[in-house]
Amino acid sequence: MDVTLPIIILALPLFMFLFLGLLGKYMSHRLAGILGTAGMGITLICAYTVAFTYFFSGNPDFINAEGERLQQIVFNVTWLQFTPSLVLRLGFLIDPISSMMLVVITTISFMVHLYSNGYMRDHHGVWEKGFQRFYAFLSLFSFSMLGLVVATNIFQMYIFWELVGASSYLLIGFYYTKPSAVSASKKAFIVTRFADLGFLIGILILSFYAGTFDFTHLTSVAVEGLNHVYQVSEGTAQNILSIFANNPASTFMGASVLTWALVLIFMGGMGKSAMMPLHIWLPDAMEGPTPVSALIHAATMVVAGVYLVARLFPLYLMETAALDIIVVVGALTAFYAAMVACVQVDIKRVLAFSTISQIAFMMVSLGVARPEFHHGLGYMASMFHLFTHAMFKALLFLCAGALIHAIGSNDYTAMHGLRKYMPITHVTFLIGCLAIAGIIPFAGFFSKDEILTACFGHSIFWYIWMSCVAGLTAFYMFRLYFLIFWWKEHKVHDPHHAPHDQPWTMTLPLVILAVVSCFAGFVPFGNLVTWNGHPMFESVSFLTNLENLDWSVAAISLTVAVVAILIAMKMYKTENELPAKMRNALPALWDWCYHRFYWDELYMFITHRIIFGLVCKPIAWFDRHIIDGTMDSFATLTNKASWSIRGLQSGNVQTYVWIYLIGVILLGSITAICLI
Amino acid sequence: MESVGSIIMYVIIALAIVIFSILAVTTRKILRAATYLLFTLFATAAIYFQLDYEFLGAVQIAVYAGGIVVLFVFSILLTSHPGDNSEKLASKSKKMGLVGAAVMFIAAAWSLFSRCEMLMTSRPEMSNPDMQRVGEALMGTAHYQYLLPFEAVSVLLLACIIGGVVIARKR
Amino acid sequence: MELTMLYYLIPSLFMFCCGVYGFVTRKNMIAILISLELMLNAVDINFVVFNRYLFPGNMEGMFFTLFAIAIAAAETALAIAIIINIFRVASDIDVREINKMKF
Amino acid sequence: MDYSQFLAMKQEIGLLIVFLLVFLYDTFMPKKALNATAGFTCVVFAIYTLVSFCCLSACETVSAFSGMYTTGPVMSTIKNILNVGVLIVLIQATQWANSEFQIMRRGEFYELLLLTLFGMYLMISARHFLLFVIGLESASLPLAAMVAFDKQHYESHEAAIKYILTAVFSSAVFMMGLSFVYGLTGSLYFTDIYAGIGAEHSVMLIMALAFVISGIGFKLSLVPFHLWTADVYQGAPTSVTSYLSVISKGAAAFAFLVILVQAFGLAYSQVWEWMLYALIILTITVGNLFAIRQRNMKRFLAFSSVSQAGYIMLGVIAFNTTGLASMMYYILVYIFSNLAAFGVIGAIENATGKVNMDDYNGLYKTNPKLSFAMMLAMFSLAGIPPFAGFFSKFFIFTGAIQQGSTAIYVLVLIALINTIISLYYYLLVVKAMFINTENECVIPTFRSSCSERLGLWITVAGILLLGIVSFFYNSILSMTSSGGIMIDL
Amino acid sequence: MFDNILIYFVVIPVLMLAGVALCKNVKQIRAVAVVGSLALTALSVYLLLDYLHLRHVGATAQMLYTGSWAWFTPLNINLSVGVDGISIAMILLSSIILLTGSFASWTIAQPKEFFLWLILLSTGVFGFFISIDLFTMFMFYEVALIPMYLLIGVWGSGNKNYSAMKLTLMLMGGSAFLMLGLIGIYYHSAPEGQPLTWNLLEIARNGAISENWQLFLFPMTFVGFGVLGAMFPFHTWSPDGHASAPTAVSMLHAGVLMKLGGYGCFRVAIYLMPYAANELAWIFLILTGISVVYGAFSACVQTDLKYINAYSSVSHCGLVLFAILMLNTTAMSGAIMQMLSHGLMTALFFALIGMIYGRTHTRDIRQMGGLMQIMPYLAVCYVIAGMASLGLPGLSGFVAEMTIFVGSFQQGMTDYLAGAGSLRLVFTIIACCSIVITAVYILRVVGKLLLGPVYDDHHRELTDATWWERLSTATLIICVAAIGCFPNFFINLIKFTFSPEIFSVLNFTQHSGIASVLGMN
Repeated sequence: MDVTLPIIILALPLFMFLFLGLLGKYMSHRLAGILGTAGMGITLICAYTVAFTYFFSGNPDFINAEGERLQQIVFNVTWLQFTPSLVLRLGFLIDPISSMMLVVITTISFMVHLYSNGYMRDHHGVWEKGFQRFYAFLSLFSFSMLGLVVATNIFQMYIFWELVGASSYLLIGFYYTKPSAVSASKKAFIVTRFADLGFLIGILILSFYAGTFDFTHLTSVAVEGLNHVYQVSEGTAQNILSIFANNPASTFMGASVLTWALVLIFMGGMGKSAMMPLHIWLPDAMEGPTPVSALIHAATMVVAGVYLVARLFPLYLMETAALDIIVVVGALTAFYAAMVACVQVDIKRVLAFSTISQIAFMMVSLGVARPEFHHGLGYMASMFHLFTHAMFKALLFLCAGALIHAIGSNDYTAMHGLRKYMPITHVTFLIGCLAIAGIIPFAGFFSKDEILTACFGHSIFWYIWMSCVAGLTAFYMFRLYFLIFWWKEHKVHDPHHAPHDQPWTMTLPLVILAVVSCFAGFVPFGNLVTWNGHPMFESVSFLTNLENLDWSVAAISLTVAVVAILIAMKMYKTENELPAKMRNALPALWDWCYHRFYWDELYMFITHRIIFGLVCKPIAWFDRHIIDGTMDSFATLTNKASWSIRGLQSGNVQTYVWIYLIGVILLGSITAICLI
Repeated sequence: MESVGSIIMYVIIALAIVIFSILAVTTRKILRAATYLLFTLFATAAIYFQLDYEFLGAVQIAVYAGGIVVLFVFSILLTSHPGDNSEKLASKSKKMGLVGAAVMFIAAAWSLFSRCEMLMTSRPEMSNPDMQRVGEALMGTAHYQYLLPFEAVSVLLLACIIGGVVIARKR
Repeated sequence: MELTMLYYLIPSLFMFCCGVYGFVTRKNMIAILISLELMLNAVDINFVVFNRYLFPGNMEGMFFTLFAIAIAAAETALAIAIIINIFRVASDIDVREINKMKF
Repeated sequence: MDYSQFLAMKQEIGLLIVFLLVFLYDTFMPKKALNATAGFTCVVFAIYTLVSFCCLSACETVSAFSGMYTTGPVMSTIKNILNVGVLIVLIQATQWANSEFQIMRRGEFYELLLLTLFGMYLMISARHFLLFVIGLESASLPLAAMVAFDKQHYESHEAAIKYILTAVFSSAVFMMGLSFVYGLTGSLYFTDIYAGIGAEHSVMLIMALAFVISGIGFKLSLVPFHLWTADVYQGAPTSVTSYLSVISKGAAAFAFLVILVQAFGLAYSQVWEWMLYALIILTITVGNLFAIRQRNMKRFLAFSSVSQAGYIMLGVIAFNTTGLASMMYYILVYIFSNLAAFGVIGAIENATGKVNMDDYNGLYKTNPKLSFAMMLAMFSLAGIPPFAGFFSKFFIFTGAIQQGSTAIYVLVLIALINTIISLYYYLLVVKAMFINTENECVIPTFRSSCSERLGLWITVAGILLLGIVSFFYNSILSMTSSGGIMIDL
Repeated sequence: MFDNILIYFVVIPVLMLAGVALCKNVKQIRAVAVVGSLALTALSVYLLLDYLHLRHVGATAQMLYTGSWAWFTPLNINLSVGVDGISIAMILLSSIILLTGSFASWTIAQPKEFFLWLILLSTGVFGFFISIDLFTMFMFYEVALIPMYLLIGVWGSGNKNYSAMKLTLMLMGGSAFLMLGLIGIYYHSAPEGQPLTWNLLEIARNGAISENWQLFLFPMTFVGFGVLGAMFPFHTWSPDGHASAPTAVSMLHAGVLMKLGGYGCFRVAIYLMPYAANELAWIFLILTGISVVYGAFSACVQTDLKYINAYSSVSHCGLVLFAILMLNTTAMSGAIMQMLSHGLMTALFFALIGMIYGRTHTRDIRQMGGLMQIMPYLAVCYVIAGMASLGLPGLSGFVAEMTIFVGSFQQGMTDYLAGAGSLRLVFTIIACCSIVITAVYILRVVGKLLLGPVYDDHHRELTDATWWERLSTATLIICVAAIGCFPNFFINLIKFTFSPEIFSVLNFTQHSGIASVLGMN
């Protein structure tokens, strides 16, 4: 493939970042917005071209005779050479998942760029302070995220991983005069940094044993029964296997080194993807502007963890213990987040927890994926859900942004009954809710159904568990929907400033995304994205997904979703006492859910009391008083010694000669005693 | 074997040295101290005589007893206040002095006795160094002859004279 | 009884120690000078005795003593001059008062 | 009786001629011409220094008076080094000597100074203990008179009496030691002693050695024989102090080495080595410990010079040609550094009468050049590159370590750690001048006299050049090593 | 002598000294300082390019531009110069920091004296980096140390007397050990019967230092240099010293002088005494490993900006020594990168802190806030510096730290698998933790100082950076980013030296990942 387009995809956002960041303040707001959006638009076109070329051109570089999709490294530049074999390269890898991610990222990013033109100014059309900076940061983020997904090696991924973390930091803290935003950004950065530590160590272990960072080397593993895996020689694959399998020191604390490496790498993913217990930053990250939440904290960056696991999936397959851990973490997180989402007041927080829960779905799906079952259905489902979720969650966030923009508050208590005032938002939000709830034929239905199928194929227990979570999802989303748009009539204080729908720049993305959410479920993912590139279906048509549904699972999940929606409707459609009753019936549960199971408090305790109070401060004290004190005490002691021997110099000449005499005799006699 | 006379002579000299030394450093009256010093110096001269160094004994009496002690007496007279001619010794400095002296004595005795056989040598025969020999040694440049020190000491004395003049001159 | 070298060395040593004692204990500076004379004198005796007993062939010890007497005389003269000067300035020759400069 | 042997003593004779010239000038010139005594002396001595350097220096080892006196390239060099130091002292002393109170004694000051220098020459060249003692005494007794020069100051008298009493005591002990040595070997010629002691290891010889070391240690002010130093330095006139601190110390250090090498020699080195270890450690440490408290500049430099003596002794203990060369070089550099410091102190004292470190606060503001010179002196003394002191210190350590035993490493380490303490107090002076500003009566700006400035320029030039220009050290080292073994000194 | 380009790195500063001494007013002084340091920068860039060219055309000598001029011939002391990629990197760093430091002290009081001392200091620095003769090296090392005393004492702030004295004495204490070590090396520099030498390369070639002596001399030299490299527990001069020093001095000191320590450690201690380096590495690994986390933890609770940065320097410089002690090519290259990176970024930090302090007159982060609104330029620079410090890719900190971590981990695992204990491995992981702690304290400062509401309304009237301040910081940022974006350029510059043929210590622990044994690439 020609390198031009890939280079543009990476370079343009970076250029826009530098351009807008350095020169932004010398240009008008509108110009900056237009430039930013246009830049992203070009990137979008390039990315689409690349992705479509990859998927549909039929080029033998990308797809072989048997219809298997191949990995292709477009370019790979040596950036930093650690050792002759460990080389950090910056490159561009296209394969099914990176192409898919290119599409997702550029789409959402473009939508958000467009949307922000309207969002980032108030009702009087006054631009937000730092508007240019905002666009610069968005471009930086897009650059980093694109770089992440096209990474050819794990270290490149780590580089961009850090960069997306930093741009997330900048964007969350966009309203930097607000202390809450500052602390939220800080929290996000530090928590993910902590997770990255695990990632880094994981990389170090992996690269030490494998002797390479390159994904193509790391993941080209032949698993029994499957012959065509990214066209890598079997010998090489055997090599890796034998390294990990036969190494004498390969176990550590009961787990194999590979398991440790993979779990540590997954830890990085947990941080970015807000898996419990490293999820605490994500709800707070909602302090950022809403388009940012839509882009970073719903659609793209937070799925980086999923992407990472998917990227290394063949490795994970070799060590299913790590996959089991992923399942457990994911399932717990999914359930936890869904519970919490049921009682939150802030609509962005509900969406944030919903995001956590949905990402956990993807994780679980990856965790349960096994080649034995439907050719690794879970992997495909996870990617599929990633795709659809990005669309409808971005939609939901953008809707929420529209609402917040209109109302000026994040709480649904200030909204209620907005359906008449903001009809477009209403409809698009409803589509989003239906999609996430998994109602046929919206996008979420298909992807979630496949996930549940994959779970079912793996273990009944997790299937039931995840179905419950799916029900909860439908419930809390419709709770939100009803509380925003129904519940009671909206009180309008000032007719001139009644809430209304938004300018076209904001509406257009909503509509586009709503349409995508309606139809994204029909994309035949099974033939595009599978873990080994092998197509799942013989032939492809618009209804492939529908045809290949496992209807028993689908029926159950549909029923669960519908029931949950009905309960939500019952409770929240009109103002009533039921919610209060529920709350009073289970006060402890409600309280714990409302306070997010006190995770933040626990973290505060650990960081402030333990780390700061019991580590940092004592160390600082130790340094000042013990270490420095010792150094100072040399000086003090010298001084003291100086004072204590001053009596020698008494000024009396008789003392002088006496000391002289004793000195000389001691000198002589000690020498004499020693030597004779 | 010594003659009895020389032994008696020795005993007297030794006793004089010991007693007058002690008295010289312990007497409270400074003028008496000078006197005792004179006696000690005489006793020393006597030792020189006994050991057959007549020239040296003569010099000892002439320079020390005749010169230095007189100098002392004059200076004592110059520097003493009337009626203030006795001094008391602080017990602390006495102790220090005793310790110092004792340590010195022990150390010196220890070192001397480390060469016991040397101490026990008896006096060999020696021809008296007559003036001829002394003079030649003083004016000679050969081995064991001391022209150079003789000249050097004259320079030293000149320096001390100049120094004395400087100090003594008023203002 | 034979008058071995020891018999002469002991009084000299004793004289030396008396000198040390006097130096350390006496207050009057002239008394201190007297003590110093004792010490120098003791050294002279040592030289002479060693010369006489051990090395009668040369006159090293004797000449050393000879010159030492000269040096002692010079030194005494100088010291006395200084003491008299101090007496002029401070009208006191107590060595313990001469300790303006210390520590 | 070959009296032509006196001609071997070229430098001594030259010095005596200078002395006689000054003496005659001072005695017989009319009163008006006496104002030029100082200048006359400086010029005559400068000429002598030059002549001595060019013509009088011995090119090869010459022995006279059947081995009682020896001179050679090394000895001539150290004498020349001392000459240079004395010349600087003379130049620096001019202002003081011409001051109202000293006019009466001006000539005598120079005469005494030259005679003590003569004594030091003898110390350096003596190979017989009698001559050595005479040299030692003529280097110290007239100094007592010089110390007492400031008649209007009580301190001067106090210093003088303390000096002479301890000096005589010390020489009594020294001679006691000599008597023991004589008793053991039967001779006072160094070579005879060297031959005589053989493998002698009796307590008597050790004690004698201790007494001898103490006698020279007194001149060098090694701890614990140093106690007179501070009082005398403080009380004496500044010019005399500077003379005491550098010239007499340099001569004594060299004489010390000569005695140890020639008289007690290799066979006995293990004994005196251990004594010197103890003395050096004590000297450096105690000197430093005392120095950090001092406020009086002269007293401060006294203790500093005590500890410097310890470093000089490292060159002695090295007991090799590198050590010898390093020691001589150290003395040379030390002369320049210390005289620079004393030059500044003297200039300030002459102008304002202030000698306390606190008075120096803010000196940089008023007298930048003086404080700059002082800072260079302090840095050089502390051994900071690129000033000469660094090189001398480095080389003396290098020389010491060449000896190679483990003990010497420990010793050098202790010495090095002590340099930190010394750096501390040298920096205190720098701090007073450059950093401290809280001073009610700052020393006003003044212009120091020509002679003082000349002296300072010379010393500053020395501090800057002696190190960087490798000629000095190289020539000293090549000269010492060309002689081959140490015993040939 | 003057046909060797390297000598001009000493000649130019000496000329600058003379120039400043002759200057009449502040403008001339500034002109001399800027022109001089620009000349130095240009010269070092030229040297860099020429060096690369020479290597490209096949120069294989370990040091290029070598020259040697006899100085103290009897002791074999020569003024020997020569550089390899590492020295060039350091020279470049020094000249850049001198340049930016001159800008940062544009309006200093008593400029003449200040620049005199500053230039004297940099003379020492340049001299140190170009020397390959132990004596000359040591001399320049001390030349660089002593001006600090006056620079801090006269132009410093706060408890400056104490700090200046402490800094000087502690560093000189280090050099006391160093001097002993160097002299000891000299006396074992050649086999019996051959002339002794001070020349680094010859000593290494002779390899005559016996194992026992190495065990004695290595700690001496390593500790000696380590004190300047702020090795725990000899780092305590650093917080006080940096806190009291004026801006440019902090910059030069943290940016360049502390590098002298690290540079010396590997150029002298490890290079000349491979056996002892291998034997005793564990002691110093523990100490430096402690430095890394300890400094970072301490920085977390400081309230004075300079203290934070000083402790952060302790941590980062600890990482330098830590990596050097890994004794493998990758980690050692990482250490050099870290020196470069830390030098630039900490200079940037100190420059910014000085500028902020010059405006607000406080360095207590509790008394400032929201500076982003008041002085956005400085604030943005501060954020960038912070990002570099916490290892953001694209800035210098990341590449340095990652190289170190990769190298250390390789070495640690190799040790572990070879049954040589897990010390390196454990401490590598501990050191990795510092990246999190660094993030904590950097973001804490950024959050408190720059973001949030304005704390003190008086600060609202303050101005943003002046042109010279912008110039100074922008230069540094560009350099930081340059290293961060094109690390391989610098790695290639450095790597030549770290080959087993040159660095014999690498032979002791020659290793590579097991994968490469198996033929993987």
